[in-house]
Amino acid sequence: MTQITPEIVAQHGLKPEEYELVLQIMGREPNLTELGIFSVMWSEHCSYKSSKKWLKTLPTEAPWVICGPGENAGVVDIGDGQAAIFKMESHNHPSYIEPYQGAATGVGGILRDVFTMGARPVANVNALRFGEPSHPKTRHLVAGVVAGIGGYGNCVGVPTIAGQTSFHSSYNGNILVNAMTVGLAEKDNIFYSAAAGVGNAVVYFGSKTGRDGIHGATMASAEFSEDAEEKRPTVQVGDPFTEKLLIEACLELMATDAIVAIQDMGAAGLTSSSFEMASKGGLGIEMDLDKVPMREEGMSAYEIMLSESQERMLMVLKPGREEIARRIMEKWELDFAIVGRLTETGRMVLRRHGEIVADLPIDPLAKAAPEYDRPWVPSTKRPVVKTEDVPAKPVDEALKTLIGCPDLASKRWIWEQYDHMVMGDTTHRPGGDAGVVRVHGTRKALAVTTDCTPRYVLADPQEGGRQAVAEAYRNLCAVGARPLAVTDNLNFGNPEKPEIMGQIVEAIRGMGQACEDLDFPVVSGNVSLYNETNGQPIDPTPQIGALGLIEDISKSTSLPFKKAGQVIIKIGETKGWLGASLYLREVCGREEGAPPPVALHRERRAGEFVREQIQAGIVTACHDVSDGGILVAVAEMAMASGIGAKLHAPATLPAHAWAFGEDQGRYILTVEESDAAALMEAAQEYDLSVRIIGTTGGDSVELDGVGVAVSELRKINEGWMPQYMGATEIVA
Amino acid sequence: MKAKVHITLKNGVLDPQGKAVQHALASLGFEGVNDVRQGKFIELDINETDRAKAKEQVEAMCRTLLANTVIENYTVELAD
Amino acid sequence: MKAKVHITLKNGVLDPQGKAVQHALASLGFEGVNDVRQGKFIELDINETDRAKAKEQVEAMCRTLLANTVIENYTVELAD
Amino acid sequence: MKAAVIVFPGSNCDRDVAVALKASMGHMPLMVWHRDTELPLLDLIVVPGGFSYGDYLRSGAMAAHSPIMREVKTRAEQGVPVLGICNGFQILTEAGLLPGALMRNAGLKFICRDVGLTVEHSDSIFTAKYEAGQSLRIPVAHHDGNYFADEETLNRIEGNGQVAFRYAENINGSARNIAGVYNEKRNVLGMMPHPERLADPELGGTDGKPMFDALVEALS
Ligand SMILES: Nc1ncnc2c1ncn2[C@@H]1O[C@H](COP(=O)(O)OP(=O)(O)O)[C@@H](O)[C@H]1O
Ligand SMILES: [Mg+2]
Repeated sequence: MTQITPEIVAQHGLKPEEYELVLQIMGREPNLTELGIFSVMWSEHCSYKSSKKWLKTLPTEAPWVICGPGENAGVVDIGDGQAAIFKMESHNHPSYIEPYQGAATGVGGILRDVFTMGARPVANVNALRFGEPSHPKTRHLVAGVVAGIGGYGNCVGVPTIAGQTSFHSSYNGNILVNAMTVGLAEKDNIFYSAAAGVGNAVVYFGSKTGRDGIHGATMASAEFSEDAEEKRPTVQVGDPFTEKLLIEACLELMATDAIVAIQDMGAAGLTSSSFEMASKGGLGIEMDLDKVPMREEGMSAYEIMLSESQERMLMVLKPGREEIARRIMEKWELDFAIVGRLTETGRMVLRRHGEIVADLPIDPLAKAAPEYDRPWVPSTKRPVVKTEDVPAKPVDEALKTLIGCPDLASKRWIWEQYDHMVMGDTTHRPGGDAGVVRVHGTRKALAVTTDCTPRYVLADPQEGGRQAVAEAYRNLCAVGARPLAVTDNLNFGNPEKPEIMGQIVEAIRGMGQACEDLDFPVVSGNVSLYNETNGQPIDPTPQIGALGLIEDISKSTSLPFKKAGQVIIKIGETKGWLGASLYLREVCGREEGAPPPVALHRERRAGEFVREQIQAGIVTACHDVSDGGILVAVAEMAMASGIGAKLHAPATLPAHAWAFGEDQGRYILTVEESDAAALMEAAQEYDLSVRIIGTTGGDSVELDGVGVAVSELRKINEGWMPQYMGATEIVA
Repeated sequence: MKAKVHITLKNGVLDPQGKAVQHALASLGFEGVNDVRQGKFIELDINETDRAKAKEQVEAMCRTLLANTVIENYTVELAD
Repeated sequence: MKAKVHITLKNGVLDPQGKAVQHALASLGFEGVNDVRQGKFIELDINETDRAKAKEQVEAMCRTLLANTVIENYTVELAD
Repeated sequence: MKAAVIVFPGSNCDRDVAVALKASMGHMPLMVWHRDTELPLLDLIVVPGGFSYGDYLRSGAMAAHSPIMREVKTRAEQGVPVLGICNGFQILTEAGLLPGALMRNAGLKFICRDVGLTVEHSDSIFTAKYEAGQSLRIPVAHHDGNYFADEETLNRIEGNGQVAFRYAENINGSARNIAGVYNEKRNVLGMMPHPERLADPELGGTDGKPMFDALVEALS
């Protein structure tokens, strides 16, 4: 047996104090398999040890929340006995190492989290952060990640309907790939992971287990042969075809009453799935690892327990239901094996080749995972940039620069590689504020968006946290959806650095305030820390994924102008905030200043008002104002429709501040001229600043006579990404 | 000069395609197929006439583009 | 027994992958690449121990499934 | 009218086409599992889009050998209309029911978007409600839609009027812009674009609907 040395402990990412705790819990020295299990269960990824304390502060409840954080995904009520189930997950590090497979398996993992709970996945969304375009690795990473997301999602047959993509040098050595899935289920047929029923069968199904993704740090251990490198690929390969079969098989089995509990095998595979199920049910499990379907010969208990092979599930069946389950899995040509039984011991007992190879107490391991209150320092507030200190560049030139900059350039190159129409319910394709899919067979629809503005979060984590939630809220309102709940993916650097921990604490605080005030609870999420290379952290990126409900799809609206001669109305106050704006960064080359403040109560009123007007049926087009300000928002509406606009700015502000300022809480709407007065009047009741800023029509977007042709804008906006990506990338 | 490149998945890397082909062969009635692995076979025609240099060049192509060395191995053969 | 199957595009069938690879190699600075053709390389492990029968069997697999003879040629080699 | 949609492991547009058929037909078609070996009496067989067997090896190759395909071939030979959409088109070529092959898109990327199509002629039960030369807007969503056949075959199918649709703009490298082809008797149609995806005004258009309406009218 391998002697557990301090080096081996360290290779397993356990601190000496943590190992002390291991010894206390075990009452003896663990063997290597047991140590491996502790190591993955107590990893940051599985235990949330640095963030738990702060995550607990997020609001998670609302009358429509059926299940908040803690299960595989969050569940909200969407009426008529139906529920929407959704979550977001990161696959940052694997995507940097191997972009295609890393991104693909990220999509696979989040899909499983959702269908595990009994939902048919109906929409995928992705948020991507790459390094600067000029960085030598960026193009390759973009090509691989996009092909991987498409390769997996397209094959599985779930439409990818929205996303966010941006580029910044802080991600040069550490890209972010966050994937979100939304599913639909019957409210009274939702599946949870708590095991129950001593003696019930513990069943493994899906793909076979190989040596995929076994923790890199463990490679040096003496037990492994010298060809360890060759034997242990740390990159997992996705098999979307098997995933598709797994979805159909699970849903078919879930329509019977065979399942007690079910859990996908995500990070830390068989270990975390079995421990979580047992721990939630207060039970023990005895497993015979010889029964686990294996792809390779001679796998050790350690390898079987730590493998991260994809497309695998674990469930507990009711007594006597094994044959029904086996038949369904055989129909879908999936592996199926009874690998163990539930016990009342509260212990995990593992056998391999007839011998006990691990015997661990479940609760202490799962529930007594270390939880840290890491030291943190408040972030330094950046000074407010005064409008008069920001140079006024010609508005038309600035508009062209902005609309063609990597962050605002059209991402058509990306989303045309994603099947965004499969399943036949996509009413709002990518390119708008939120993607929308109908709830199959009903008049209802789900709106989905993902948002975060890392430059705001860097400048002021709390304000940035608030803004990310507020922008997601706005994007849902802009299509006429009632915002229901959010999921999040907190991507930060090393939490052991007090300034990074400060970003985490403050961003969560800001998110929490926004969720509270907007009645927009957090129902699921994921934390990804240590996103650093050579000590350089990424910009803090608390990515928000959000879901909204449209009661009747005929009462929604979209971003493109619908016809010439309509009135363009701006909702929300414009002060011309240029600090931390894209104008300042892209046009003036300055990344500085405090971000625009978010007034949450006004944000909520504006959202409610916009939704009410869309319901009333008078809004012909709607778009929120975000990156790049009013003129960019109007230009996007023009480009999407081919219809121009004539705008007038008030004399009280410099044109560039009015056009490109990023004040929050704003929307652009269009209505028929005859409806404008009624709308303006209705706005009074909401105590909102509302202004007519122009009319639609013509071939160009003009501000007080200075304009750019829509065709030219389109060329610039659509041109950047295809040109940047060129034809030089081959992705098999 | 002609070069032949074989690109195969590293040992232990899951090969969903090979697995599916193996399955399909079985259901077509081909029995006794224990394993199937699918790789790529690339033929190049290059100007370089010096064998050592040609080999070096094609290997560089494999490293930078043709193979994904995180999960794949490659071999280069030159035609006589 | 191990069998190696090479599946290549027939002469006259345009090879989009090969062409794209050629293009990409050029833009990566590899000069003098006149042609690239991409095919498949499939390795099978079969029970059959009789060489003649094994060859016959794998060729049948090629005809029915592994190759699309509208566009592809195949060759079968048995390992010694 | 009795229609069936064949479901393979990995099919994912089976429900979509069933919904479009129902909208024209008034009832759901029969969904037939690939392992079935027999079909009831039918007026129409649809081989839907998706990624049968993951599109591994070659798109459609493994599905073409599914047990049910033998029966589909027999019916096609008897004159039963068969419509293959996207992966269905790939399966029908692999099964030898249609000429040619579908190779990787020339740009090597998956393409999902609306494309312009021209109807070659209205002289088939699939296109009776279109005009010859009519322009349609229909979505594509494929990685392997690059139609190939040798010159001789191309000339032959052109001569026989077997080309059903052409792309207005060559999006994927297809020979002679071909987007859809018939068999010689024109009772089998394979096409890469997805008519079922634009057969409902709420999805942004209805250019695909006349195909289903035409089939229902002819076959009821
Ligand atoms: N990776 C992606 N996948 C799918 N759609 C994307 C992706 N990146 C951007 N998009 C789409 O491009 C549009 C513009 O994105 P963004 O500027 O983030 O919108 P917004 O400002 O409304 O949040 C949106 O419709 C978005 O869904
Ligand atoms: Mg928006």
